[in-house]
Amino acid sequence: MKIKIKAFASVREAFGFDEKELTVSEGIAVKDIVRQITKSYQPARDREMTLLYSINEEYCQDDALLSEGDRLAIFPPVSGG
Amino acid sequence: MKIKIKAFASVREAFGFDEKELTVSEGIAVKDIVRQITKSYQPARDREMTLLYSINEEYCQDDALLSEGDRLAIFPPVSGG
Amino acid sequence: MMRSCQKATGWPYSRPSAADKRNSMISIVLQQEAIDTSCIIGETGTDADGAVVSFIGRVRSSSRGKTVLTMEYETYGEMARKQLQKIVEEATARWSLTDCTVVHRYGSVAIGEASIVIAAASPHRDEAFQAVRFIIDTVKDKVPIWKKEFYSDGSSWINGKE
Amino acid sequence: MMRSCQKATGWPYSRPSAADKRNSMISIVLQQEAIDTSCIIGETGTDADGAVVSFIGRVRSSSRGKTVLTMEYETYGEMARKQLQKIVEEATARWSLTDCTVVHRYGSVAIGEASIVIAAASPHRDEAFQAVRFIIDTVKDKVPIWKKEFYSDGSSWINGKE
Repeated sequence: MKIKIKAFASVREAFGFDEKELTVSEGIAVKDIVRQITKSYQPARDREMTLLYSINEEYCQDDALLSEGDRLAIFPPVSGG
Repeated sequence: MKIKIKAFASVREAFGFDEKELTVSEGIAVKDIVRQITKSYQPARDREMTLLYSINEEYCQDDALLSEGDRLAIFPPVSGG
Repeated sequence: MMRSCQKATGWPYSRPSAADKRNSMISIVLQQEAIDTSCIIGETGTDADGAVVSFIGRVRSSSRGKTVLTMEYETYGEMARKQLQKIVEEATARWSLTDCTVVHRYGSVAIGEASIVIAAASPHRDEAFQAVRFIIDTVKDKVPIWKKEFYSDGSSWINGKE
Repeated sequence: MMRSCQKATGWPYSRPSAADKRNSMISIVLQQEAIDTSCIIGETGTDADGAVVSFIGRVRSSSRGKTVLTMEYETYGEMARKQLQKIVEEATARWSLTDCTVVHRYGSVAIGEASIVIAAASPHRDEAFQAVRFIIDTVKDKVPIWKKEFYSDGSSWINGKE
Protein backbone atom coordinates (compact mmCIF):
# COMPACT_ATOMS: atom_id res chain seq x y z
CA MET A 1 0.00 0.00 0.00
CA LYS A 2 1.05 3.59 -0.47
CA ILE A 3 1.50 6.13 2.31
CA LYS A 4 2.84 9.67 2.44
CA ILE A 5 5.60 10.63 4.84
CA LYS A 6 6.33 14.17 5.96
CA ALA A 7 9.29 15.31 8.02
CA PHE A 8 9.76 18.66 9.75
CA ALA A 9 12.43 20.92 11.19
CA SER A 10 15.58 19.15 12.42
CA VAL A 11 14.13 15.78 11.43
CA ARG A 12 13.49 17.05 7.91
CA GLU A 13 17.10 18.18 7.66
CA ALA A 14 18.40 14.91 9.06
CA PHE A 15 16.23 12.78 6.79
CA GLY A 16 16.98 14.95 3.79
CA PHE A 17 13.38 15.16 2.58
CA ASP A 18 10.23 17.03 3.58
CA GLU A 19 7.69 14.76 1.91
CA LYS A 20 7.80 11.45 0.04
CA GLU A 21 5.57 8.59 -0.94
CA LEU A 22 6.48 5.11 0.23
CA THR A 23 5.14 1.70 -0.71
CA VAL A 24 4.92 -0.44 2.42
CA SER A 25 3.32 -3.72 3.48
CA GLU A 26 -0.23 -3.73 4.89
CA GLY A 27 -0.58 -3.03 8.61
CA ILE A 28 2.94 -1.81 9.12
CA ALA A 29 3.61 0.12 12.38
CA VAL A 30 5.06 3.63 12.63
CA LYS A 31 8.21 2.34 14.34
CA ASP A 32 8.95 -0.09 11.50
CA ILE A 33 8.84 2.73 8.99
CA VAL A 34 11.01 4.91 11.20
CA ARG A 35 13.53 2.10 11.59
CA GLN A 36 13.67 1.71 7.84
CA ILE A 37 14.18 5.44 7.28
CA THR A 38 16.80 5.95 9.96
CA LYS A 39 18.69 2.91 8.63
CA SER A 40 19.23 4.60 5.31
CA TYR A 41 19.87 8.02 6.87
CA GLN A 42 22.92 7.62 9.00
CA PRO A 43 22.93 11.21 10.39
CA ALA A 44 19.45 10.81 11.79
CA ARG A 45 20.33 7.69 13.73
CA ASP A 46 23.47 9.25 15.12
CA ARG A 47 21.61 12.15 16.59
CA GLU A 48 19.35 9.97 18.71
CA MET A 49 16.59 12.49 18.40
CA THR A 50 13.35 12.32 20.30
CA LEU A 51 10.74 11.78 17.59
CA LEU A 52 7.05 12.57 17.62
CA TYR A 53 4.54 11.13 15.17
CA SER A 54 1.17 11.92 13.72
CA ILE A 55 -1.11 10.08 11.34
CA ASN A 56 -3.49 12.25 9.33
CA GLU A 57 -2.70 15.28 11.51
CA GLU A 58 -3.42 13.60 14.85
CA TYR A 59 -0.67 12.62 17.29
CA CYS A 60 0.00 8.90 17.57
CA GLN A 61 2.38 6.51 19.32
CA ASP A 62 5.10 4.59 17.47
CA ASP A 63 3.11 1.34 17.60
CA ALA A 64 0.20 2.84 15.64
CA LEU A 65 -0.61 0.93 12.44
CA LEU A 66 -0.84 2.56 9.03
CA SER A 67 -3.50 2.21 6.36
CA GLU A 68 -3.53 2.90 2.64
CA GLY A 69 -3.25 6.61 1.88
CA ASP A 70 -2.32 7.68 5.41
CA ARG A 71 -0.22 10.78 5.98
CA LEU A 72 2.49 9.97 8.51
CA ALA A 73 4.45 12.90 9.92
CA ILE A 74 7.70 12.59 11.87
CA PHE A 75 9.07 15.54 13.78
CA PRO A 76 11.03 16.68 16.83
CA PRO A 77 9.44 18.10 20.02
CA VAL A 78 7.66 21.32 19.10
CA SER A 79 8.95 24.78 19.95
CA GLY A 80 6.36 27.24 18.71
CA GLY A 81 4.73 30.09 20.60
CA MET B 1 -5.32 72.72 65.03
CA LYS B 2 -6.60 72.71 61.48
CA ILE B 3 -6.99 69.62 59.30
CA LYS B 4 -8.49 69.00 55.89
CA ILE B 5 -11.15 66.35 55.37
CA LYS B 6 -11.99 64.77 52.04
CA ALA B 7 -14.87 62.43 51.33
CA PHE B 8 -15.40 60.29 48.23
CA ALA B 9 -18.10 58.43 46.34
CA SER B 10 -21.07 57.24 48.43
CA VAL B 11 -19.49 58.70 51.55
CA ARG B 12 -19.14 62.08 49.86
CA GLU B 13 -22.82 61.98 48.93
CA ALA B 14 -23.86 60.91 52.41
CA PHE B 15 -21.73 63.55 54.13
CA GLY B 16 -22.78 66.22 51.68
CA PHE B 17 -19.27 67.58 51.09
CA ASP B 18 -16.17 66.55 49.19
CA GLU B 19 -13.64 68.63 51.08
CA LYS B 20 -13.68 70.87 54.12
CA GLU B 21 -11.39 72.32 56.72
CA LEU B 22 -12.04 71.52 60.35
CA THR B 23 -10.60 72.94 63.56
CA VAL B 24 -10.06 70.09 66.01
CA SER B 25 -8.24 69.53 69.29
CA GLU B 26 -4.58 68.36 69.27
CA GLY B 27 -4.02 64.60 68.96
CA ILE B 28 -7.57 63.72 68.03
CA ALA B 29 -8.13 60.24 66.54
CA VAL B 30 -9.75 59.50 63.18
CA LYS B 31 -12.70 57.77 64.83
CA ASP B 32 -13.51 60.84 66.96
CA ILE B 33 -13.70 62.99 63.87
CA VAL B 34 -15.83 60.43 62.08
CA ARG B 35 -18.17 60.22 65.08
CA GLN B 36 -18.53 63.99 65.05
CA ILE B 37 -19.27 64.07 61.32
CA THR B 38 -21.74 61.21 61.27
CA LYS B 39 -23.55 62.79 64.24
CA SER B 40 -24.37 65.86 62.21
CA TYR B 41 -25.07 63.88 59.01
CA GLN B 42 -27.99 61.64 59.86
CA PRO B 43 -28.12 59.83 56.46
CA ALA B 44 -24.56 58.66 56.79
CA ARG B 45 -25.13 57.08 60.20
CA ASP B 46 -28.25 55.31 59.01
CA ARG B 47 -26.44 53.60 56.17
CA GLU B 48 -23.93 51.91 58.46
CA MET B 49 -21.33 52.06 55.74
CA THR B 50 -17.98 50.40 55.94
CA LEU B 51 -15.54 53.27 56.02
CA LEU B 52 -11.89 53.37 55.02
CA TYR B 53 -9.46 56.11 56.02
CA SER B 54 -6.23 57.64 54.85
CA ILE B 55 -4.01 60.35 56.28
CA ASN B 56 -1.86 62.22 53.75
CA GLU B 57 -2.69 59.65 51.04
CA GLU B 58 -1.67 56.59 53.07
CA TYR B 59 -4.20 54.13 54.47
CA CYS B 60 -4.66 54.26 58.24
CA GLN B 61 -6.79 52.68 60.97
CA ASP B 62 -9.52 54.58 62.80
CA ASP B 63 -7.38 54.97 65.92
CA ALA B 64 -4.68 56.89 64.05
CA LEU B 65 -3.98 60.34 65.51
CA LEU B 66 -4.05 63.52 63.50
CA SER B 67 -1.56 66.38 63.38
CA GLU B 68 -1.78 69.98 62.26
CA GLY B 69 -2.31 70.28 58.51
CA ASP B 70 -3.07 66.59 57.91
CA ARG B 71 -5.28 65.53 55.03
CA LEU B 72 -7.78 62.96 56.28
CA ALA B 73 -9.80 61.10 53.65
CA ILE B 74 -12.90 59.03 54.39
CA PHE B 75 -14.29 56.70 51.76
CA PRO B 76 -16.11 53.42 51.11
CA PRO B 77 -14.40 50.19 49.96
CA VAL B 78 -12.85 50.85 46.56
CA SER B 79 -14.28 49.50 43.29
CA GLY B 80 -11.90 50.60 40.55
CA GLY B 81 -10.34 48.49 37.85
CA MET C 1 9.69 57.32 30.84
CA MET C 2 7.42 59.32 28.56
CA ARG C 3 6.20 57.47 25.51
CA SER C 4 5.07 59.00 22.29
CA CYS C 5 1.57 57.65 22.53
CA GLN C 6 1.03 59.12 25.96
CA LYS C 7 2.21 62.58 25.13
CA ALA C 8 -1.09 63.75 23.76
CA THR C 9 -3.29 62.62 26.59
CA GLY C 10 -3.21 61.66 30.20
CA TRP C 11 -0.85 62.37 32.95
CA PRO C 12 2.40 60.47 32.88
CA TYR C 13 3.77 60.06 36.32
CA SER C 14 7.16 58.84 37.29
CA ARG C 15 9.64 59.27 40.05
CA PRO C 16 13.01 57.78 40.89
CA SER C 17 12.39 54.34 42.29
CA ALA C 18 14.15 51.11 43.10
CA ALA C 19 12.75 49.75 39.87
CA ASP C 20 14.23 52.54 37.78
CA LYS C 21 17.69 51.73 39.03
CA ARG C 22 17.45 48.30 37.43
CA ASN C 23 16.50 49.96 34.15
CA SER C 24 12.87 49.00 34.38
CA MET C 25 10.29 51.32 32.94
CA ILE C 26 7.16 52.15 34.88
CA SER C 27 4.31 54.34 33.65
CA ILE C 28 1.29 55.20 35.73
CA VAL C 29 -1.44 57.29 34.16
CA LEU C 30 -4.85 58.47 35.39
CA GLN C 31 -6.80 60.08 32.60
CA GLN C 32 -10.26 61.28 31.68
CA GLU C 33 -9.81 60.63 27.95
CA ALA C 34 -10.42 57.30 26.25
CA ILE C 35 -7.44 54.95 26.56
CA ASP C 36 -5.46 54.19 23.41
CA THR C 37 -5.21 50.53 24.26
CA SER C 38 -3.30 49.46 21.16
CA CYS C 39 -0.69 52.11 21.61
CA ILE C 40 -0.05 51.19 25.22
CA ILE C 41 0.22 47.48 24.59
CA GLY C 42 2.20 47.95 21.40
CA GLU C 43 4.80 50.16 23.07
CA THR C 44 5.36 47.99 26.11
CA GLY C 45 8.46 45.83 26.02
CA THR C 46 11.96 45.81 24.59
CA ASP C 47 13.90 43.47 22.32
CA ALA C 48 14.95 41.51 25.39
CA ASP C 49 11.35 40.65 26.23
CA GLY C 50 9.81 37.44 25.03
CA ALA C 51 6.44 38.11 26.65
CA VAL C 52 3.99 40.96 26.91
CA VAL C 53 0.86 40.18 28.92
CA SER C 54 -1.95 42.68 29.04
CA PHE C 55 -5.26 43.10 30.80
CA ILE C 56 -8.03 45.36 29.55
CA GLY C 57 -10.90 45.99 31.95
CA ARG C 58 -13.98 47.16 30.10
CA VAL C 59 -17.33 48.57 31.18
CA ARG C 60 -19.96 45.87 30.79
CA SER C 61 -23.46 46.42 29.49
CA SER C 62 -24.97 44.47 32.35
CA SER C 63 -24.22 44.20 36.02
CA ARG C 64 -26.00 41.93 38.47
CA GLY C 65 -29.00 41.59 36.20
CA LYS C 66 -29.37 45.31 35.43
CA THR C 67 -28.68 47.05 32.15
CA VAL C 68 -25.93 49.61 32.59
CA LEU C 69 -26.17 52.72 30.41
CA THR C 70 -22.91 54.32 31.44
CA MET C 71 -20.35 54.27 34.20
CA GLU C 72 -18.80 57.04 36.22
CA TYR C 73 -15.43 56.62 37.92
CA GLU C 74 -14.49 58.85 40.84
CA THR C 75 -10.91 58.88 42.03
CA TYR C 76 -8.85 60.29 44.85
CA GLY C 77 -6.15 61.29 42.38
CA GLU C 78 -3.12 61.98 44.56
CA MET C 79 -3.61 58.83 46.60
CA ALA C 80 -4.55 56.66 43.62
CA ARG C 81 -1.31 57.56 41.86
CA LYS C 82 0.75 56.86 44.97
CA GLN C 83 -0.93 53.49 45.46
CA LEU C 84 -0.61 52.52 41.79
CA GLN C 85 3.06 53.43 41.77
CA LYS C 86 3.63 51.34 44.89
CA ILE C 87 1.79 48.33 43.44
CA VAL C 88 3.63 48.46 40.12
CA GLU C 89 7.00 48.93 41.82
CA GLU C 90 6.31 45.88 43.95
CA ALA C 91 5.31 43.81 40.90
CA THR C 92 8.31 45.01 38.92
CA ALA C 93 10.72 44.06 41.67
CA ARG C 94 9.04 40.75 42.47
CA TRP C 95 8.79 39.47 38.89
CA SER C 96 11.74 41.33 37.32
CA LEU C 97 9.62 43.14 34.77
CA THR C 98 11.45 45.25 32.24
CA ASP C 99 8.48 47.43 31.43
CA CYS C 100 5.06 47.99 32.94
CA THR C 101 2.28 50.46 32.18
CA VAL C 102 -1.00 51.00 33.99
CA VAL C 103 -3.60 53.46 32.74
CA HIS C 104 -6.88 54.01 34.61
CA ARG C 105 -9.68 56.30 33.55
CA TYR C 106 -11.85 58.54 35.66
CA GLY C 107 -15.02 60.43 34.88
CA SER C 108 -17.62 59.02 32.53
CA VAL C 109 -16.73 55.81 30.67
CA ALA C 110 -19.05 54.37 28.02
CA ILE C 111 -20.09 50.73 27.71
CA GLY C 112 -17.41 48.70 25.96
CA GLU C 113 -14.71 51.25 26.64
CA ALA C 114 -11.63 50.37 28.64
CA SER C 115 -11.59 51.59 32.22
CA ILE C 116 -8.13 50.15 32.86
CA VAL C 117 -5.26 48.81 30.80
CA ILE C 118 -2.28 46.99 32.29
CA ALA C 119 0.64 45.82 30.17
CA ALA C 120 3.76 44.10 31.49
CA ALA C 121 6.82 42.82 29.65
CA SER C 122 9.39 40.31 30.81
CA PRO C 123 11.93 37.98 29.23
CA HIS C 124 9.78 34.92 30.02
CA ARG C 125 6.02 34.60 30.17
CA ASP C 126 5.43 33.30 33.67
CA GLU C 127 6.61 36.55 35.27
CA ALA C 128 4.47 38.79 33.08
CA PHE C 129 1.35 36.68 33.68
CA GLN C 130 1.81 36.68 37.44
CA ALA C 131 2.60 40.39 37.58
CA VAL C 132 -0.46 41.48 35.58
CA ARG C 133 -2.72 39.28 37.67
CA PHE C 134 -1.25 40.67 40.87
CA ILE C 135 -1.60 44.25 39.66
CA ILE C 136 -5.27 44.04 38.66
CA ASP C 137 -6.19 42.15 41.84
CA THR C 138 -4.39 44.68 44.01
CA VAL C 139 -5.77 47.68 42.11
CA LYS C 140 -9.28 46.42 42.78
CA ASP C 141 -8.44 46.01 46.44
CA LYS C 142 -6.35 49.08 47.26
CA VAL C 143 -6.53 51.95 44.79
CA PRO C 144 -9.02 54.67 45.80
CA ILE C 145 -11.26 54.65 42.73
CA TRP C 146 -15.01 54.07 42.86
CA LYS C 147 -17.54 53.36 40.17
CA LYS C 148 -21.14 54.39 39.92
CA GLU C 149 -23.41 52.54 37.52
CA PHE C 150 -26.17 54.42 35.74
CA TYR C 151 -29.37 52.58 34.74
CA SER C 152 -32.51 53.78 33.00
CA ASP C 153 -34.15 54.11 36.42
CA GLY C 154 -31.40 55.43 38.62
CA SER C 155 -27.82 54.84 39.65
CA SER C 156 -25.81 52.97 42.21
CA TRP C 157 -22.36 53.24 43.76
CA ILE C 158 -20.43 49.99 43.73
CA ASN C 159 -18.73 49.68 47.09
CA GLY C 160 -15.96 47.12 47.23
CA LYS C 161 -15.55 44.13 44.99
CA GLU C 162 -18.63 42.80 43.25
CA MET D 1 -16.24 34.97 12.26
CA MET D 2 -14.18 37.08 9.88
CA ARG D 3 -12.96 40.34 11.35
CA SER D 4 -12.13 43.41 9.40
CA CYS D 5 -8.55 43.53 10.54
CA GLN D 6 -7.88 40.01 9.40
CA LYS D 7 -9.28 40.41 5.95
CA ALA D 8 -6.15 41.85 4.45
CA THR D 9 -3.71 39.28 5.76
CA GLY D 10 -3.55 35.83 7.13
CA TRP D 11 -5.74 32.88 6.88
CA PRO D 12 -8.89 32.98 8.93
CA TYR D 13 -10.03 29.53 9.79
CA SER D 14 -13.31 28.56 11.32
CA ARG D 15 -15.62 25.61 11.37
CA PRO D 16 -18.83 24.76 13.18
CA SER D 17 -17.92 23.76 16.68
CA ALA D 18 -19.41 23.21 20.11
CA ALA D 19 -18.18 26.65 21.02
CA ASP D 20 -19.97 28.30 18.11
CA LYS D 21 -23.27 26.94 19.31
CA ARG D 22 -22.94 28.95 22.48
CA ASN D 23 -22.31 32.07 20.43
CA SER D 24 -18.62 32.16 21.15
CA MET D 25 -16.27 33.47 18.53
CA ILE D 26 -13.08 31.63 17.72
CA SER D 27 -10.44 32.76 15.25
CA ILE D 28 -7.34 30.76 14.44
CA VAL D 29 -4.84 32.24 12.01
CA LEU D 30 -1.45 31.07 10.77
CA GLN D 31 0.24 33.74 8.74
CA GLN D 32 3.56 34.71 7.22
CA GLU D 33 2.93 38.47 7.47
CA ALA D 34 3.63 40.58 10.55
CA ILE D 35 0.80 40.37 13.10
CA ASP D 36 -1.32 43.47 13.61
CA THR D 37 -1.31 43.04 17.37
CA SER D 38 -3.36 46.14 18.19
CA CYS D 39 -6.08 45.25 15.79
CA ILE D 40 -6.44 41.72 17.14
CA ILE D 41 -6.52 42.76 20.77
CA GLY D 42 -8.75 45.75 20.08
CA GLU D 43 -11.34 43.72 18.23
CA THR D 44 -11.59 40.90 20.75
CA GLY D 45 -14.57 41.08 23.10
CA THR D 46 -18.15 42.28 23.17
CA ASP D 47 -20.10 44.70 25.35
CA ALA D 48 -20.83 41.82 27.71
CA ASP D 49 -17.14 41.32 28.43
CA GLY D 50 -15.49 42.95 31.38
CA ALA D 51 -12.08 41.45 30.68
CA VAL D 52 -9.77 41.00 27.72
CA VAL D 53 -6.49 39.29 28.52
CA SER D 54 -3.81 39.01 25.89
CA PHE D 55 -0.44 37.43 25.46
CA ILE D 56 2.12 38.56 22.91
CA GLY D 57 5.08 36.27 22.37
CA ARG D 58 7.98 38.11 20.80
CA VAL D 59 11.30 37.08 19.32
CA ARG D 60 14.05 37.94 21.78
CA SER D 61 17.43 39.35 20.87
CA SER D 62 19.21 36.82 23.01
CA SER D 63 18.71 33.16 23.75
CA ARG D 64 20.77 31.11 26.16
CA GLY D 65 23.63 33.57 26.05
CA LYS D 66 23.74 33.90 22.26
CA THR D 67 22.75 36.92 20.21
CA VAL D 68 19.89 36.02 17.90
CA LEU D 69 19.83 37.81 14.54
CA THR D 70 16.55 36.43 13.27
CA MET D 71 14.17 33.57 13.82
CA GLU D 72 12.60 31.15 11.38
CA TYR D 73 9.36 29.32 12.21
CA GLU D 74 8.49 26.13 10.40
CA THR D 75 4.97 24.74 10.72
CA TYR D 76 3.03 21.67 9.78
CA GLY D 77 0.14 23.85 8.68
CA GLU D 78 -2.81 21.45 8.45
CA MET D 79 -2.01 19.83 11.77
CA ALA D 80 -1.12 23.08 13.51
CA ARG D 81 -4.50 24.56 12.63
CA LYS D 82 -6.33 21.43 13.81
CA GLN D 83 -4.43 21.46 17.10
CA LEU D 84 -4.92 25.17 17.66
CA GLN D 85 -8.63 24.87 16.98
CA LYS D 86 -8.89 22.01 19.45
CA ILE D 87 -6.97 23.89 22.15
CA VAL D 88 -9.01 27.07 21.77
CA GLU D 89 -12.29 25.15 21.71
CA GLU D 90 -11.31 23.44 24.93
CA ALA D 91 -10.38 26.74 26.57
CA THR D 92 -13.56 28.40 25.34
CA ALA D 93 -15.74 25.66 26.77
CA ARG D 94 -13.82 25.34 30.03
CA TRP D 95 -13.72 29.05 30.86
CA SER D 96 -16.85 30.22 29.03
CA LEU D 97 -15.01 32.65 26.82
CA THR D 98 -17.13 34.80 24.53
CA ASP D 99 -14.32 35.53 22.10
CA CYS D 100 -10.85 34.15 21.49
CA THR D 101 -8.28 34.78 18.79
CA VAL D 102 -4.92 33.09 18.25
CA VAL D 103 -2.55 34.20 15.52
CA HIS D 104 0.79 32.46 14.98
CA ARG D 105 3.39 33.40 12.40
CA TYR D 106 5.55 31.17 10.28
CA GLY D 107 8.57 31.90 8.11
CA SER D 108 11.09 34.53 9.08
CA VAL D 109 10.26 36.69 12.11
CA ALA D 110 12.50 39.61 13.09
CA ILE D 111 13.73 40.40 16.61
CA GLY D 112 11.06 42.24 18.60
CA GLU D 113 8.26 41.12 16.30
CA ALA D 114 5.36 39.06 17.61
CA SER D 115 5.49 35.36 16.81
CA ILE D 116 2.16 34.71 18.52
CA VAL D 117 -0.75 36.75 19.80
CA ILE D 118 -3.52 35.31 21.95
CA ALA D 119 -6.50 37.40 23.06
CA ALA D 120 -9.44 36.10 25.11
CA ALA D 121 -12.52 37.91 26.37
CA SER D 122 -14.88 36.90 29.15
CA PRO D 123 -17.38 38.61 31.44
CA HIS D 124 -15.02 38.31 34.43
CA ARG D 125 -11.25 38.40 34.53
CA ASP D 126 -10.36 35.13 36.17
CA GLU D 127 -11.62 33.09 33.21
CA ALA D 128 -9.75 35.12 30.60
CA PHE D 129 -6.48 34.94 32.57
CA GLN D 130 -6.71 31.19 33.02
CA ALA D 131 -7.69 30.58 29.41
CA VAL D 132 -4.83 32.60 27.90
CA ARG D 133 -2.32 30.92 30.18
CA PHE D 134 -3.67 27.50 29.26
CA ILE D 135 -3.59 28.30 25.54
CA ILE D 136 0.01 29.51 25.41
CA ASP D 137 1.23 26.64 27.60
CA THR D 138 -0.58 24.09 25.45
CA VAL D 139 0.51 25.70 22.17
CA LYS D 140 4.12 25.37 23.27
CA ASP D 141 3.53 21.75 24.15
CA LYS D 142 1.34 20.47 21.32
CA VAL D 143 1.19 22.59 18.20
CA PRO D 144 3.59 21.41 15.45
CA ILE D 145 5.63 24.57 14.98
CA TRP D 146 9.40 24.71 15.32
CA LYS D 147 11.78 27.60 15.58
CA LYS D 148 15.31 27.93 14.29
CA GLU D 149 17.54 30.63 15.71
CA PHE D 150 20.07 32.34 13.46
CA TYR D 151 23.29 33.71 14.96
CA SER D 152 26.24 35.45 13.37
CA ASP D 153 28.09 32.12 13.34
CA GLY D 154 25.39 29.64 12.46
CA SER D 155 21.92 28.51 13.37
CA SER D 156 20.18 26.07 15.65
CA TRP D 157 16.82 24.33 15.78
CA ILE D 158 15.08 24.63 19.11
CA ASN D 159 13.61 21.25 19.92
CA GLY D 160 11.01 21.26 22.66
CA LYS D 161 10.64 23.83 25.36
CA GLU D 162 13.66 25.85 26.33
